[in-house]
Amino acid sequence: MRIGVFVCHCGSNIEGTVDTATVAKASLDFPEVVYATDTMYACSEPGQDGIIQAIKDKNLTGVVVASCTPRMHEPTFRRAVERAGLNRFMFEMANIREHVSWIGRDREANTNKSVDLVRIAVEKLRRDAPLIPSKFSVNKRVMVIGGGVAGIQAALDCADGGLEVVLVERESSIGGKMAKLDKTFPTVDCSSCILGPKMVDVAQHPNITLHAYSEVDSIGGYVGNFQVQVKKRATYVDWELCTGCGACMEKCPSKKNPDAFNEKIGPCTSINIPFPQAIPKKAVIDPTTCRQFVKGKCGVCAKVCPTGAIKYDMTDEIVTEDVGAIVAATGYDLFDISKVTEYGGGRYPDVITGLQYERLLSASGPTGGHIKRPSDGKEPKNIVFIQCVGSRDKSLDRPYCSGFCCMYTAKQTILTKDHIPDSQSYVFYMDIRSPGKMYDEFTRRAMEEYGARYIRGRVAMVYPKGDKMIVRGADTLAGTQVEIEADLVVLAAGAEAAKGAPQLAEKLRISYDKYGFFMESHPKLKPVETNTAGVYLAGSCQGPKDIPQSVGQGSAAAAKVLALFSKDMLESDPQISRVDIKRCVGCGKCIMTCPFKAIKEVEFRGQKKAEVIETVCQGCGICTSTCPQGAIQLSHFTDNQILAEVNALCQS
Amino acid sequence: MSEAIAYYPGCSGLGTSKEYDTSTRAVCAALGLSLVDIPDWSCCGSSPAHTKDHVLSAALAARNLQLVSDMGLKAAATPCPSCLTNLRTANHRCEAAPFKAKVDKLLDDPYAGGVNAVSVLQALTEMVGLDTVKSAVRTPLKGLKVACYYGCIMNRPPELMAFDDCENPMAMDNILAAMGAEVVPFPLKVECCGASYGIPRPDVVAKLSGKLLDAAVGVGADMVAVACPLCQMNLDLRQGQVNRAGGTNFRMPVPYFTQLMAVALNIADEEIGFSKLCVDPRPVLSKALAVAD
Amino acid sequence: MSRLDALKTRIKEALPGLECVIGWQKGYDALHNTPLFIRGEADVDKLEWGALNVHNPAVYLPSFAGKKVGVVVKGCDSRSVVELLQEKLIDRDNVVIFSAGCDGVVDIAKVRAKLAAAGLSAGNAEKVTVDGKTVTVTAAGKAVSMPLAEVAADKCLRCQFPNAVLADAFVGDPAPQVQAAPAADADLAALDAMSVPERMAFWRYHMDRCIRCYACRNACPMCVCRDHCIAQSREPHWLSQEDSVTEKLMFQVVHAMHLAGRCTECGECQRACPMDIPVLALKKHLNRTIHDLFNYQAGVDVAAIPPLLQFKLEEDNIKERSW
Amino acid sequence: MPVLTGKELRIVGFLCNWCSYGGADTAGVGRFNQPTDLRIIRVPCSGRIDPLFIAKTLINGADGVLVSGCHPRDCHYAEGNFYARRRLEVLKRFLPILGIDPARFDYTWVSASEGQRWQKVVTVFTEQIHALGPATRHENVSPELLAKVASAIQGGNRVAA
Repeated sequence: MRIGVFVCHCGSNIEGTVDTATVAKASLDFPEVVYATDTMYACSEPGQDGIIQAIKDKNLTGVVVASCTPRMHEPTFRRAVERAGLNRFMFEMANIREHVSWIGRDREANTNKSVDLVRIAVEKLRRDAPLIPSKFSVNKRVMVIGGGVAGIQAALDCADGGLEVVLVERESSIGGKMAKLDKTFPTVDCSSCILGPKMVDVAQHPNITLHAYSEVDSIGGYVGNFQVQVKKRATYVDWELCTGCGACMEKCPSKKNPDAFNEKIGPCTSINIPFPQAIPKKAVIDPTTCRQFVKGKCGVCAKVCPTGAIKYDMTDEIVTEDVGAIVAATGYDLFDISKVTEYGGGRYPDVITGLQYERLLSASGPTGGHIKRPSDGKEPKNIVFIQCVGSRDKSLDRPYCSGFCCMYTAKQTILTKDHIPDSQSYVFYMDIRSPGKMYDEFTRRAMEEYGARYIRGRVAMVYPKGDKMIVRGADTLAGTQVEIEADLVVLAAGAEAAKGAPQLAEKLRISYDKYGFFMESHPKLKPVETNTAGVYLAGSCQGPKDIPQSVGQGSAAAAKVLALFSKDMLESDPQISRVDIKRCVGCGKCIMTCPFKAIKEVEFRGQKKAEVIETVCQGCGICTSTCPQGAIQLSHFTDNQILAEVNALCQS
Repeated sequence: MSEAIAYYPGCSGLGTSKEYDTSTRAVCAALGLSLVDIPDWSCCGSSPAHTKDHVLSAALAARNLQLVSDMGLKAAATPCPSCLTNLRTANHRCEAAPFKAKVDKLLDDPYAGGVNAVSVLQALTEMVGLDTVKSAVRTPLKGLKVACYYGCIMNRPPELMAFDDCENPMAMDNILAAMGAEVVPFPLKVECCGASYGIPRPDVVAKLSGKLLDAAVGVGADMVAVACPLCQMNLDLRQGQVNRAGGTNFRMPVPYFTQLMAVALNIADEEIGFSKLCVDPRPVLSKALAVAD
Repeated sequence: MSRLDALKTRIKEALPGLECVIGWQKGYDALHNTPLFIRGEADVDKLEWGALNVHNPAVYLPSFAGKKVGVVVKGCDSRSVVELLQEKLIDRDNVVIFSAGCDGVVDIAKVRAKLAAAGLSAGNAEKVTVDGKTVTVTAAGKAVSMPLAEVAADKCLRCQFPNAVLADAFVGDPAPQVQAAPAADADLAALDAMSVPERMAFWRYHMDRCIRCYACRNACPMCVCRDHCIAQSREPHWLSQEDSVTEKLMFQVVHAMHLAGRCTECGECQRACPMDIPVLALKKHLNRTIHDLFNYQAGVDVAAIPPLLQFKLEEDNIKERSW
Repeated sequence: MPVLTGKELRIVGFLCNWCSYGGADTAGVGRFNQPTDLRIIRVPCSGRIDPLFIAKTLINGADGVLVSGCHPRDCHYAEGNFYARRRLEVLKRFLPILGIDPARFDYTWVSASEGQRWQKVVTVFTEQIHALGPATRHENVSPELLAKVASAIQGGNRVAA
């Protein structure tokens, strides 16, 4: 092998604390290295050209680039060596930036360490073999999980792009959190007026199949060929027959159930259509409150239903959907305000969340769009908004900013003034976070035109006195304690990961952070991709986002899916396990431990042998470390390669 | 049931809050919780020690904890939240070896560690339990509206006290409800009464305690049950000062929660010690119980 | 009828349907029995049963894979059979297991030492009789009696399974359960008592003496890789052929780790070692660890999944380090 | 190039590509200073790490080995770290019988987002190895200790009774 080593300065990022020329010079002593040089920016066009030129001039058969992390530019350099005529796997990287130059200032130690890392890379490269990817066909259907605004946008864009889309929604209607909002910032236009048409488009689009009231049960397969089991929960209403007329809701005798769509500040019937614009507009029976289920007799809805759609004996149903890509758009949930006991959320009826307040403002809400406080139905005059309840609070293990609360609170103070002209809003805030087009101007309007009084400081305690709520807090700008007698207290509850998000992430085999938000592939450059091929993210499942950001991500994820499906065949990653059939004794230990069922038992001249199913193998290498005789080897990470790396480091 | 726990009455338990001490002993005896006196116990250091010197304060507390250890017991109960704070703080600080070394230097008998300090309220909740409490009731406190006031340090700081919710504690509410009382939701149950400002700034105490009494009247309480000798003194003994300062006319009885328990358990009057309180709860109590009958 | 005669009867009955039955026969001298491969009825009478049957015949089973064979086993050997069945390296339908109660086998090294103490050479052994609890060896015309307990293999002193855990034909009365003798785990206890650097010196000392003959591996019934052992392969190339302590120790580590959760402590590796290197201690240590961590013992349940080929989401006994 | 004598020890890390290697990258991007001793070998999954790699590394004279993978339940390959946890724990308990201080080997879980945790792990582990000092190889056991142990081994060269 003729190996060339290229040591990148990365401007001063590496050169600042690593003597790259010395590293290059030292590399020349390693076996089979015939050429070594340092280079300013290996990843730049001239940098890549230099590598290609050297491959041609020096007849190199393998290349080591010492630069940044392979998680960043390995694909870049693999393409470069391929352009020069080498197999793309005849290439290794030494990470001397993230793992060396950026974590220490000692130039001598860094240079020495860099030489070691190049040595490891050279030893691994010497045992690299050309790998040829095989091709497999793609099922050009996409599943979108979650029918909030991000999922709706992703579904519509994919469907408009000609793809078959399967949209899975946990609730009985799509719309997500946005459907619950009255108005949106900073334009104060009506939420359902702008979301409604999109929801209708979903219902009417010939390319979209909607599974509402459904959840993802399990996911098998891999990019291009996923098999997803979707559990369609029993609605006890045959949706083929239900026309959404609502006769059942009028007659249902069980009327006092907390209405989840109205954030439990209003009642609903046991058989229910959550809101007038619901898509699909179909009824669902809640068996935990329905008298037919609880007491065993009632049957009113079955009697009044004009189409005979009521089916009390319905059961959950599993349907299998074969898709080639998945977009996760499962959104967020709200922090449980009852955990902040000093504010009394959950104990005092007039302490509510911002989303509950949104339902009070909404014409389709429980009060018909008149602001009435929950305790006694009176119109509140003094309303206190408390920011960052379950956000930016280490003591509650919620150190992150929920992002959109500052803006919706400003909107709510404006709407409050519109609804009740003689009202006064107070906002206790920590900082006002309003980066976005027309956002800061909007908060100024709330203060200057609508007279909301912003008080910079935290609230210590909320307690009832008579029919008022006393809000005691600090005004840190005035340096005083303040007490406000409020009629209603609205808490800007922080956003947290949707319930069940970690479990879904495990099914999708994607990472999630300690709060349950899904991890993107790269925080800046791959914001809607995940580390699992064929799985994309959109909206707040990745972290709190407002509507325009969520919509943007929905479209971005759709673009990624369309790009993936622009090819009829995908290349499989050839870094998979291969069986040396001579060495295999057919014990099947690899078959037992493979998480993907990617190894099967075959007969070879009357003997049992293991065989890897190429398209199913994901390249984890568990089999390789399980096989005692080393008969199954993960290409590009073979025992010999790792042993060579170990030996490179340990031979004194 | 015969669980045993060391008992640390604290200095006030021998003086100003004698009735808290006697009612606590009687109630625990009636409920089968054996309180074992700590021989030769000494002052926990109270507020003066820890405002002056953390090592000294910890040493005073640790001496008592070591005495408990010598008794072969693993836990001590105290009725006084202030003593409790000192005992628990000493334990916490002594987890750091260098600090403990300084403490041990002041002690004849170094603290071996491992003695937990709990409030009587916690001991009753966890060692006796609500079911036992409920089944022991002889005279249910039916019809009596009680506001439970915990004071500001009973559950704070929460990491140190590690019992009940620090903003909305319920232990006393649960016990008195088990005794048959109608426990009214009292929003200021952990607000400050003014504490030891009674001497240097009686105006502060008058204002803060006044607010508490006002809130108790506001929620319709017949009386305010307390668990702290100092709170009791501010709300009861200084009720006259409060009224004078605020132009109010409160006549709010402020018994210890153990005294109300003792009533429900039919314990003798001299052990209940209502006569030691300034606002006598007995008229309100008998009226409420009579109405309920 | 003696156990031996009963075994012979059962083997004769079954032999027509079998390629071969593996057992023991008299060896090259009175002290050694050797493996016997019964292919015809005439061979049956060569079969031996008793304290000199030290070999584990299970080691030969995988090489008969695909053919129907019989095997005569002691209790301890039967665990190896179970393990091979569990790993699907042999087929239950293709193996007939003959067994009888075992009262223990001798450790030839201990016998040799006893003879040496009496001024005799083991090479001159003419006759060996085992009578209940006593072994009598006649060498150079002189009979030396020794209690079986003093010359029994270490594994017999802690034997949990004097009767086969799995057998198709178990003859005679079961052997009584053994009370574990304190000396049984002396090897582990001695290593436990050493400091970590002393253990390094210990293995340094022994590995220096290792002649790298691989007898330990070849005798091991669970070393199923056979010709493909990574000790000698180039692809993968785990060990060089350099005659160094490091490489030799690494081989022992490979052997032990490959046996983790599979070793039944039959002791063949150590018995086969011509240099008397206590290689079994490594496996015993691992078995203890496996038992502590996963409450698992190899070779008692054909249906069990070996602990390293499975996992629990929350491990009961693994307490990870917090940083 | 040899270890920088007196300054560094030889510490080898085996990191899974998806979580811990990413976590080490995150630490780099965040410029979280770390000791320079550690050399990282990248593998796809902690389940790829045959414990024998670690044994080989230590027997061949490394002063420390650190393994890090995805947190349990977060494995990119769903189950690799669960297998790894069992195998690595068995190895950790096996090392002392070979004469290798088990403190020279540790395994942990660091996610791609946990740059600070990675910094802490590297710092603490490196300090731990420095506290132990350079490792002795079996070849280099002192003659005195070798003689002492050899003389204690009696009776047919078996383990001392």
